[in-house]
Parts: sequence; structure tokens; C-alpha cells
Amino acid sequence: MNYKQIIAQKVASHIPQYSIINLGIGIPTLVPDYLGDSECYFHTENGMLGVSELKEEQLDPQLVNAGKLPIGEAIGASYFHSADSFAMIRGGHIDIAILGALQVDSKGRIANWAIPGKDIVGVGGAMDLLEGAKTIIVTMLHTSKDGDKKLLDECSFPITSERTADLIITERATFKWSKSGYELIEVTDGYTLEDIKESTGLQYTVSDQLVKESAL
Amino acid sequence: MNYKQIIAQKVASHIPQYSIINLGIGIPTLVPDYLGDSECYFHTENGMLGVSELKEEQLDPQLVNAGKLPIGEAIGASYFHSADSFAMIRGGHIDIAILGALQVDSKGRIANWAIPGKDIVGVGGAMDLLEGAKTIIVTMLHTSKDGDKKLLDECSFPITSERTADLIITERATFKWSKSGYELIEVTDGYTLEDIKESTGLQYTVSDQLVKESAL
Amino acid sequence: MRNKVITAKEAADKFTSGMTVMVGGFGLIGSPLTVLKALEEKEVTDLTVISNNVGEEGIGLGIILQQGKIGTAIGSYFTSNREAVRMYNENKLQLQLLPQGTLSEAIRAGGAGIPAFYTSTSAGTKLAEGKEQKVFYGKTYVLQKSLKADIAIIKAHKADEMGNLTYYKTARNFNPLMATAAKTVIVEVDEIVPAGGLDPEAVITPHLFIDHIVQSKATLLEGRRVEYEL
Amino acid sequence: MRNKVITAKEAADKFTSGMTVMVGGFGLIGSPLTVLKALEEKEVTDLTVISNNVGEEGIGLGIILQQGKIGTAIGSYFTSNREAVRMYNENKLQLQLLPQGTLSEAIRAGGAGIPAFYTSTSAGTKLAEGKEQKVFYGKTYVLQKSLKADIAIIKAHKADEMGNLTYYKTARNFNPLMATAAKTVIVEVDEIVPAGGLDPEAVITPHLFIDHIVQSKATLLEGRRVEYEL
Repeated sequence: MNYKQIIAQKVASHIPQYSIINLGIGIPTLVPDYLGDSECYFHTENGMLGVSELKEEQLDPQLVNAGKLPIGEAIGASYFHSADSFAMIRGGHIDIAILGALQVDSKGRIANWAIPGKDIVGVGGAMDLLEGAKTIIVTMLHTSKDGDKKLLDECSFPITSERTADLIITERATFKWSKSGYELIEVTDGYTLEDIKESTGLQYTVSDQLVKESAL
Repeated sequence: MNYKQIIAQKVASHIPQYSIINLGIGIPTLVPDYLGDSECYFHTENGMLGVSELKEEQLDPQLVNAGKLPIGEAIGASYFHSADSFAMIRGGHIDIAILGALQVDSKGRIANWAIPGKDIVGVGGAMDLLEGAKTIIVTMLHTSKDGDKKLLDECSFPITSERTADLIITERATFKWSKSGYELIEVTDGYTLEDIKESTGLQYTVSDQLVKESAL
Repeated sequence: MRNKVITAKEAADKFTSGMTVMVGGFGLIGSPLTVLKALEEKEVTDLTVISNNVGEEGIGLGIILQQGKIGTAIGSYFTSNREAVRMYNENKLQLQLLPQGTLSEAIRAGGAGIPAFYTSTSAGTKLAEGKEQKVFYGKTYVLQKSLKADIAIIKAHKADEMGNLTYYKTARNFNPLMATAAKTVIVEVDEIVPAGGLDPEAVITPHLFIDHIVQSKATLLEGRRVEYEL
Repeated sequence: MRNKVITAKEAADKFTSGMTVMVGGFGLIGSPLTVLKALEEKEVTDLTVISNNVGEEGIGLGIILQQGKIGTAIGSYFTSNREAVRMYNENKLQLQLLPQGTLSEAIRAGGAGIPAFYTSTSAGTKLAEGKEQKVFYGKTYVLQKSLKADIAIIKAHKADEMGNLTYYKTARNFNPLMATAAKTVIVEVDEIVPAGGLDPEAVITPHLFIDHIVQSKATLLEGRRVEYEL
């Protein structure tokens, strides 16, 4: 498995059966591959509940997800206009949004829509999803290609919302938001607690449970 | 023709072809009988465009107008929920609302939802229609059964909206709202200008056109 | 697939005293008559009911009104149930009156994560007294806060097993809105079809809004009469 | 019945410089491609365009962007048309960015007679700077004013001759909203059927919103290509 697949598989392990899920572009779109028999329903904010994997014979240029990529239609699907779709999101009717992020900070805030010094020319549905989804799962590589930290004490990029992300899942580790901030609940085989400490700028505590597991 | 029919016929003469019309309960429901070949479309605020006359064989307890009376379904009808229905009304998409009123005053304001000293226990869609319809036509008997004036300098009943009514049509006369207030534009055969003056409390001017007609 | 189908009695058992409840329908039309009938047997008091009317005297929502289970009613037209007016006069019922368009929009807003909106409806009238107002483009608007509930009981025509819904003619009214604005949503339907049995383009309420489905055992007849097959 | 059918050229002739125009579609999906193509020949400048994106480079709305006919674009995601970004940098285009949910709700509000509403989306971010805010139940919300237009050009699947509309899959998107929020509404459709040819329960846009109907002559193909049969 490559890094993206590792992340997608870890995300899948945190998803309860029957969840209503909105998938962001990139790594999140791989998550359904790892859900196995668990029945979940996929929402896309351009106006559909019941996204399914695309089969060749279904290809329809007018049936796309929020990344404008072709998708399939599951049994029991439905279509709605953009205002109704975002009413679902903002109104708290989506169980889980799985998003990518450029940065996350110790306050649980994510940055995923703008880069300082570059023009701010697109936001899409990211802010609405962060405000409205009941659970936010962030998927991202732990560091940049150059090894720069992306899990920071404070985001240097503009934040997307004041809302805290519930889970941050990277190829190295999983952090869960709790009353006292992020808690490291899982480390990928092959990484040590020291590895995580060195590559992570945001403040976190180590879960009791995790310590036991890594002591094996 | 009885008084109600006289009023309904007069209203019909003011309705352009292809109008989208919302009919209040009572006299307004008689208006379609006098539209002849003029094609109009009827909206009912409980969620339908395309109300038609009820035919016996169509009787369906789940197909009703805003007065909860059974109606028919015209060709090209559509159904929608209450929020979309009132979005049409408030958003200015209904050409004409034909309403009953208890009182109208010199400022063009109508009172049709509450009576002083009685409990205020119902408002329905009256306020929304007054705010949103492009043209308001008020139908009413000129005076109460006891001869009390209902067209007054100022409403003694609580007003329904600050919005001015465009046309007031009674069994005796028609008043049209203009920049300088109401203008008497028509008097029913059998009534004199003096009759109207005596039975009307609201301020109005007499249209030049009307004076010519009544001089015949 | 999760089994969403429950009985009317099971639906009634989800009610507890003091709850805020949305009830679909325009009078008896599009009202969840079977669930309302089952509520007759449920001991519960001091409900706050959000509904356009409170049914008819002793029918539909009027059943539990008559039993004294409703403490407050929020709606647009109570005139059609004389019992509601009488109980209001006897101080046995609180009433909150909203214009019908403001009521329906406030329910939609509740489901759509909008805490408040502005409308010109009621500005300058008795119903706007005490409400926050704001001028936009020279015109006065009233601030209306959204409405939400603990439970919504609604009526639809068909449900598939997943909970996708279609409605029937003017029985649609407030139902699709209330489906979005409560923590628990119970729909009473004329017919339950298999998953995939409804046209995806014609689904009005997507299944994510629906928690429980009840098979209707009530038929609305002419003259505001109801026939139950219980 | 009034004849609402016009040609794409007649539709284009309704545009004048300086107008505010809503254009349906999520990128090219559900975009009125035939009318946009006809606008290529229409001399018009300084349009304010309200649309989620501004099409693709040189396709759809991108055609008239390239021609310099758009002065300001209001939308949620301009990143997908690099030409828009380039023109913005060269000061040839003004951009106003809104979150997608705020954009769609503002258009709905424009059509629904709601001058403004509150949303928590964007609160605490750069996009909320300079906007009026208000606290409800301890949380901060941003005031968003509604959007309206002089003309809306939208895409639907089928129209009956009266102008009732149905849509096709995810090509629905912003179209039903824009149908409600402009003084003149022009719909481009795949098929025109006789009055009464659509199921009243499945009509998404009732005919009262539609002024003109144009037969589509464009087909969206794989890979964001468009084929015209002009």
C-alpha cells in the first residue's frame, strides 16, 4: 500500500455503519475501497446523495462529484439543488466530512483553502462542510515533500473555520480531538513515538491506550 | 347577479391574460367564472400552481385550496412545499392576489386578520400575500350589514401590512390607488356619485374618465 | 440496510413530556393521523407543538389538544379549531402566532443551519411588536429566528425502505420542511416500497432526514372525517 | 398559451452592457452552453456574472470571459479557469468570493423575498472580514445579503410548453435557484414536451418562473468537451 492507501484504510476503520459521508477530493475518495461490507451513504455537495463507484458503462458527463469527476448512482440515490444540498451540510445532517488539509493547529483549526501571498480565488464548499458536518476527519501527509511540518502550533495559512477537526489521520499517526486538545491515539507500524514528536508541531498528549499498544 | 357576482365580474375585467393569481377565500373564488377565454393560472399558498374548477369525479380530500376546500388540477399543474410556496409569494412571483378585507383606509392599508377586543388567533398567509404579490385587488361589500362604513380614513382594526392595495372593488364602486391616493374609477349602475360619497369614509378623488361616463 | 419501520405505538413511545414537536399537515391534509391517534394512549404532558393549525376539534392533532397534552402551540391559524381558542381563553393553552410564510421559512431555516433571517412580512403590524427590525434598501424587515424540534411527525405518500420520500398533491405542505428540522423524524406513509423503488429525480425528501417509518392506517375522507384500520 | 420558445440568438439579444447575469451550472455541468455560445456574437461589456465558476478556459462562460465581456464575477471557485485568475491579476476582472453554501443560499434568498440571512460559514475567517456579524446562542454568525439579477440563463432537462421544468442528475445544481432570482429567466433545455407532459409531482421549477425557453444545441462530452449542432 502507498501512503494514500494507508491513510484511507485508517480512515475507514473510524467510520460507523450507515454513516452519511461527504468525501473531499484526493485521498478521501479512496476511503470507500476500505469500508468492506459496512453500508455507508455518500453525499456530494453539488447535489446528490447516493454516490457510488463509477462503472465504465455508467459514464455520464452530467453525473459528477464535487471535484467534477464522473461518478456512479447507487440504489436509493436522490438529487437536489445546491441550496438544499448545503442546507443538509450546514444544518448538521451529514455525519462525517472527510477532508484534505494544508495545515492543522493545536486549536484543532484547519487551513485548506488559501495560501498567503497567492491570490485567494476559490473556496468551494470547504467552509460549509467544516461548519456543518457532525464529525470532521482530516486526511493529509504528515509533512511536506521537503519535510516541513504541517501539523503546527498555529496555522500560518488562513484558517477555513473556527471549528475543530475531530480526527487527523496521516500516514504516520492518528490524532483525536478531546477536551484537552489533540491526543495521539495511533502510530503506524515502522514509526516510533520519537518520530512523531519530531515531525509534529501541534501540541498533543499521548493516549494511555496507545502507549500500551506500542509497548508490545 | 347577486352582489358577490357583481364584484367578481368587475374584478375579472381588471385581470390581464396569462396572470398568475392567488385567490383568497369567499368572493375571490368566484372570479374564475368571469374570466371567459382569458388564460390565467391559479396559485394556492398551501402548495400548488394550476388550481382548476372541481369536477365531481376529481374529488380528492388531499387536494385542497388555502380555504381547505376541494379543488381540481389543471393541465401543467405543479406541487411544492410551504416554504417554496411562500418564497413565490414573498419573492414577487405572483402577479395578482385577490383578497377580502374588513376595512381599507385612505393610506391604502387593509385590515383583514383581526378584530379589536377579539382574540388574535389566526393570520394564515394574508400578510405574506400583501407584502409580496405584484398587484393587490381587494374585494368587499361597500358597507357592513348595518350600513357602517368599511372604507375609512383610518382603519380601526389592526392593519395587515403597510403595503397599499392597488384596487378596491365593491358592489358599488371601484377605487384605484395612484400617487395622490385612491381614485374613484367606476360606479355601478344604479348608484350615484352622491351615494358613493355618503357611504365611503376614505379620501378619494374622482377620475376624469369616470365623470365623463356617468354624464351619459 | 437499517430497518427503519416501526409501529405507531413505538412512535408514540418516543414522546416525553415537555418536548417540542413538529406536526406536519395543513389542517388534516397531510397530517400523520395514525401516529396522532396512537398518541392518544401515551401519557405525556406540556408538549410544545409547532404546526400550522392544531387539527380539527377532536381529530388529528385535535385529539391530544383535547386531552390537555399540549402546553404551547406555535402556528399560523388556530381559528379553525374552536377548542384551541376556548382553551386559550381559559389559559389552558399558550399560542404563538406567525404568518404562514414566516412559519414555513423559520422551519426551513431550522433545518438548514440558518439561525435567523429577515422578512418584510408583518412589519408595521401587531405581530411585529417586540421583534428586532432592520432596514435594508429603505424598507423595514423583521428578524425571525429559526424553529427546531425534538421530534417531527410528518406524513408522506411513499417511502422506500431507506426512507426516501415522495408526497401526494397538496398533502405535501409543511412535511418536507419539518423532515429537516428535528432531532428525530418519524414519517407516516401510505405505502412502503423496496429501496430503489422511487425515481431519484422525484425524491423530495432524501433518506438521510428520516429516522423511522410508520405504515399509515388512516384514510382522510370527504367532510374532514377520518377512517382508521387499526 | 403564450409561446415562450425563442432562439439562442434572441436570448443573447436580451443582454445589454452593465447587466447583472446569473449563469447556471457547476463548471460546464448544467450550464446553458447554447445560449453562452450565442453570446459570443453579441456586443456587450461590463457584465456582472453570478455563477459558481466562470466555465472552463474558452468554453461555456469562459467564452465571454475570454472576450472581455465580464467586468465582475461573483462565485465560489474561480481556480478551475486559469484565465479568470490571470485576468484578475491583470486587473481586467473583479472577483467576489463566497462559500458555495452561502452563494447558493443568497440566490435562494434573492428569489424568496429575503433580503439577508445569517450563517456561521466563514465566521472567523478572512472571508468574513468587513461583514456584519451577530451572536445567536453564543455563536457568531455572518450576515449575508441576498443576490438578484437582471437576467438568469439556466439549463434544465425537459420543459413543457408552459415552462415547467425537470432537471437531469447533478446538472440540477444552481439552476432551480437562479430560476427564481432574476427579472428575466431564460432556460435552455434538452427537450420541449407538450403542456401536461411532465408529472406535476416531479416538476422542480413551476412555469411561473420561466420567461423564455431555448432548445439546446450543445452536448457535453467526456473530458470537458462540447459539441454544438448549430
